[in-house]
Amino acid sequence: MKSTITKQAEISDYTPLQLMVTAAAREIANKEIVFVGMRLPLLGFLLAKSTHAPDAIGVYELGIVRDTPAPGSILTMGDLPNLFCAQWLTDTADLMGLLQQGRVDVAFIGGAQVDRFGNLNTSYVGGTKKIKTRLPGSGGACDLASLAKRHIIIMTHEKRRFVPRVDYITSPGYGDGQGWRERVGLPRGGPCMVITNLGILRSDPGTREMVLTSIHPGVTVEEIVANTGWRLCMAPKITRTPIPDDTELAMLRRFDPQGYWTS
Amino acid sequence: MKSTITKQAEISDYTPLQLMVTAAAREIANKEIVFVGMRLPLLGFLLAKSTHAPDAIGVYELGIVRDTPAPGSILTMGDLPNLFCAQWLTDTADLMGLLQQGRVDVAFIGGAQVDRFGNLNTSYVGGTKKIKTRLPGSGGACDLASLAKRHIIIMTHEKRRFVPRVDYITSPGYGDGQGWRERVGLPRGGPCMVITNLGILRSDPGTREMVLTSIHPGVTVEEIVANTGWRLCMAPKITRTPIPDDTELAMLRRFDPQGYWTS
Amino acid sequence: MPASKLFTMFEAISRFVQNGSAVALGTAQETLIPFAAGHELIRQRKRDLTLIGTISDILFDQLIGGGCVRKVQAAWVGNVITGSSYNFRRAIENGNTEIEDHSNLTMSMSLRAAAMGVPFMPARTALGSDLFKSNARLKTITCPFTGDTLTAVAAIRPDVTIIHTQRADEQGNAHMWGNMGITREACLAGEYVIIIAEEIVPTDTIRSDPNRVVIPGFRVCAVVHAPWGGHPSPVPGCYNRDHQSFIDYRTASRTPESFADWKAFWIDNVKDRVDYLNRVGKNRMDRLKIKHHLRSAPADFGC
Amino acid sequence: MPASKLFTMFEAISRFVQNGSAVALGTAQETLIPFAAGHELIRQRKRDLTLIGTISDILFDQLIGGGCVRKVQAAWVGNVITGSSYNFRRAIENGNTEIEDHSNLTMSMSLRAAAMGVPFMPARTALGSDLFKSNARLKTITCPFTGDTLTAVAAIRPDVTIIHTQRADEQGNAHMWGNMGITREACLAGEYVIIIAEEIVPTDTIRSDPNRVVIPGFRVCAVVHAPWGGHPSPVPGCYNRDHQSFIDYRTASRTPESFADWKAFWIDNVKDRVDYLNRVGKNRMDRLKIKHHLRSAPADFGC
Repeated sequence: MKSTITKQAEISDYTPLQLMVTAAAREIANKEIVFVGMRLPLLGFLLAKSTHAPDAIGVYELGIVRDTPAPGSILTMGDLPNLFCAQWLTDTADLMGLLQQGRVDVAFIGGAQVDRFGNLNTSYVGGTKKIKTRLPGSGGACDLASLAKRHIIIMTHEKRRFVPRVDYITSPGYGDGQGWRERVGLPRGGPCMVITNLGILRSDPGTREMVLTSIHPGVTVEEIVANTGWRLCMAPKITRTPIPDDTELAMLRRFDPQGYWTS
Repeated sequence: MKSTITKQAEISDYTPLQLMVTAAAREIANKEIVFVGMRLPLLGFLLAKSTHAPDAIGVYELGIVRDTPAPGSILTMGDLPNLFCAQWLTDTADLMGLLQQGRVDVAFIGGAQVDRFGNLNTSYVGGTKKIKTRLPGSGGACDLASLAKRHIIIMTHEKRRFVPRVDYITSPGYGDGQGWRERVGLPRGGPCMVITNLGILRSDPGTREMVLTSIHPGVTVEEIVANTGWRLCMAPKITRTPIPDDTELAMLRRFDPQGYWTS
Repeated sequence: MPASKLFTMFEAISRFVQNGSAVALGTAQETLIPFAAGHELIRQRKRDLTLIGTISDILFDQLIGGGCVRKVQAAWVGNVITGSSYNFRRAIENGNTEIEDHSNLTMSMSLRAAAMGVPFMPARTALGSDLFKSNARLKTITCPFTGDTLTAVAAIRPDVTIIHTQRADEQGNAHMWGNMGITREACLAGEYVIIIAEEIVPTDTIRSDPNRVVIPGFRVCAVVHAPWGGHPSPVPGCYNRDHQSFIDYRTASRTPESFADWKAFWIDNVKDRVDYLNRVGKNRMDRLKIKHHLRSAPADFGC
Repeated sequence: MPASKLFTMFEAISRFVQNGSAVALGTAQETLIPFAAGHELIRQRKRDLTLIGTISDILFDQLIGGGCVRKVQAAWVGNVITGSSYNFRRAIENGNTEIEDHSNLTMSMSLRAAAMGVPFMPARTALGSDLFKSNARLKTITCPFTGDTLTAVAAIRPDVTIIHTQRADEQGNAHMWGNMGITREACLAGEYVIIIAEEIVPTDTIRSDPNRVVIPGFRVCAVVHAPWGGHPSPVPGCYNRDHQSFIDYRTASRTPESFADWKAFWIDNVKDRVDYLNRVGKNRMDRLKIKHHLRSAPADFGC
């Protein structure tokens, strides 16, 4: 097994999606309880679990807890390999209890529209009165954004998606800034970062605004600014996002052999 | 098996406890959902189930639902024969949900102290300020009395137990009379009768007071009045409690072979 | 032994689901979705249904496309591996279908409230979100003990809950395994409960493990035998997820016209279960079958 | 694979239960009561404990008699087949022990509130009863949707939940079967969870049936191997209820003096598990063993 991995790892090309997933995976610390969202986060968790965070626990909203990676490739959390030898198969409500108790360290969610305070819209482009596009809705995203100790947003960086104020808050970020979560009664948490195909924004601890902290290889600041719908603030020090290493790429190819999620 | 039963049934002596259990069992209609309490009600349900109410469903607070009698004799609902081939083994909360939804037709509870409106005390003789005797407490009794469509009280008839007003309401009856349950917010139900070792009292639909409706064989009205701590009202027509028939006695001996509960 | 509750799919659906019924289905979210039952609802042209669920993959989209739905109470309506679902989008954007926006947590609490027989459940989710604008079942309340602001979620009582399970007896006692989602509370909350089962088994099989009973027979109105009735969703112990069907459906549902073709082939013109399985095809079914069996360690329920 | 959480009973109790801890135990009410763990609490002279449970048969009475208890939060404290429990009576009547009076429903909602991470749960029970006088965790509230009067039950968060189970692996993943009582919510609510297991099994055994896991290993702090650790309560799959022990205890607990003798023989002077079982005796153990085995039908968790 080991030798196969080494061989695959020699191919060091990577796709922007692989970079995003890798950046997400690196945010998971070992032994953390991770609430794994749909799609890209599925891969992010598998990657972290099989590299630097072997003792992380994955919690999946449909009633699954895993402490080992699924034995086969999966396209979604309900694929039977993701149930195989799970640590726990149970009610969604039990896992929501973990969230509400504050036992979930980090959660990952995608979004269609995000604003500078990290509020997410996955319900109504145009708002509820003048619906332009109806999106699928919250699923567990609102719960993860409300209740995890921190959450990470993964999405495509486009001006129409990065708006000053979302049309509808499906998943609360920092509302209108510092102090808002406490004011509305949310017990903890907030979005700590947005990982995009161009770079990484992090929540400023003072203003709670999402500011640019890292740029992916080959991308310019100007490109990011042009694709952001608000006047993007810059962190004091902006880094270059590290590329996936060979082990990470090998793992990504193992978990997504057809490139369904990352090509 | 059948012949054994017939032979036993020829012995038509019965104990006062067997009469009480039989009277209780006869209150269960076929197909009813019965929340079975501790001790005597365990036998009452088994008796009903094996005679006139074969399709009754038994619900036991510790998380058991049965639609067949236990295959062996049991002293308590947690005895393994009572779990054997159960219809459902589950959480107490699920069964409490059935109760709160109003799906339980009838429940049986015992008591240490009852008053003329069918309020039950199984917590504090003397009340909480000047405790004379501490009793075990509610268990599920308060829930059954609050939430079943009707409940039946089974207890020993003594003046110190049949008091004008209980020292502490563990399990609500009709409070201080007509309209009280509605006023305090209880959604339904109430005690329909008290079965004692001397006779049967039923709740008057007008006043909600417990009135004498039936006297056990060999007992006099005077005896019952003397053992009741309030001015006991009489029903317009007072009947003689029918004695257990041979089949009932045979079944009782089968389910309580040592006479643990009924001797 | 009480009378059998075994019905054909046609009988169970026509008898227990009315036009206007509120129906919970797809309660395990991605697994065990009762597609066969959903397709029967479409075939029988049920109208004005309210659909209740958290995430029911593409089943809700199909029912909306089938013209069955007046209202959706759900957390997410889409195609899990491809994203948006088009009938749903069209119906909401055109104002033809009403939506009550839930999160997974608010939906599970709505059903749990009904399951417990109380009018609401408290939660800590969604505070500050706009779910409060498009869901009248959410209100903020103050905890009488701590003073905390909480979300009160009002109860949802389905007229009918339909679940897909691995095995059941003729009295409706059903074993289900895998991730449970909101299945337990949906069954306890439902006025009628319909069990669709891969296999009808002797009562003894069910009685050998009363802990695996998802809902006991006395709370069930009908049992339907429908092998592969969860296809294309995965059913633990029976078959894997048929990803290609979901990808094909994404394409087919893009326009009302192509959806109509899809519906004609996969629903309207399907004569019976055998016909459906012929359309899936033996090769595909073989590919989906469980390859690595893993049998649960026994538990002794003796005495 | 994470490090083993296997401890001796002595280590687990001394490490995770402090004087003053709030401890939930006996959560299946009559079955699977962790008597061995309770006796260790007495042997280690834990003090000022708060006991949490609905009905825990005679275990609470023993702990009270052992001088371990400052407060009881329970629905019923007695001897299930004989009635009153005498140490409890004496302690309450003398004012030595505090009691918070619950019903089974209010206790299960208290623990479920904590399990769900909310400060209270609504219920419809106990309205008009005097439980409100001797339980500050109950308040009446008005439903924000229906206007109904409801009982709000405040959360109870045990510092430690101790459960007895049939089998567990060294990481604390535990299978439990039989009636569940309030076990699930008590485990989810507990800050520390200690598993006492009849048998320590390979992880594969537990993984073969993730639905039977009562609480996953990542929420467990310690696993203790204690065969017959539930005796004299019944443990499904392992042994029947030892009625005579409960009858003997009724007699023994009538006076503080006779209780002291009982405690000396059954707790203080018991050297280890083997010694305890010798005192029970082989004949009695044989009589209690499961006679009619009934193995659960397997479920396939393959893929």
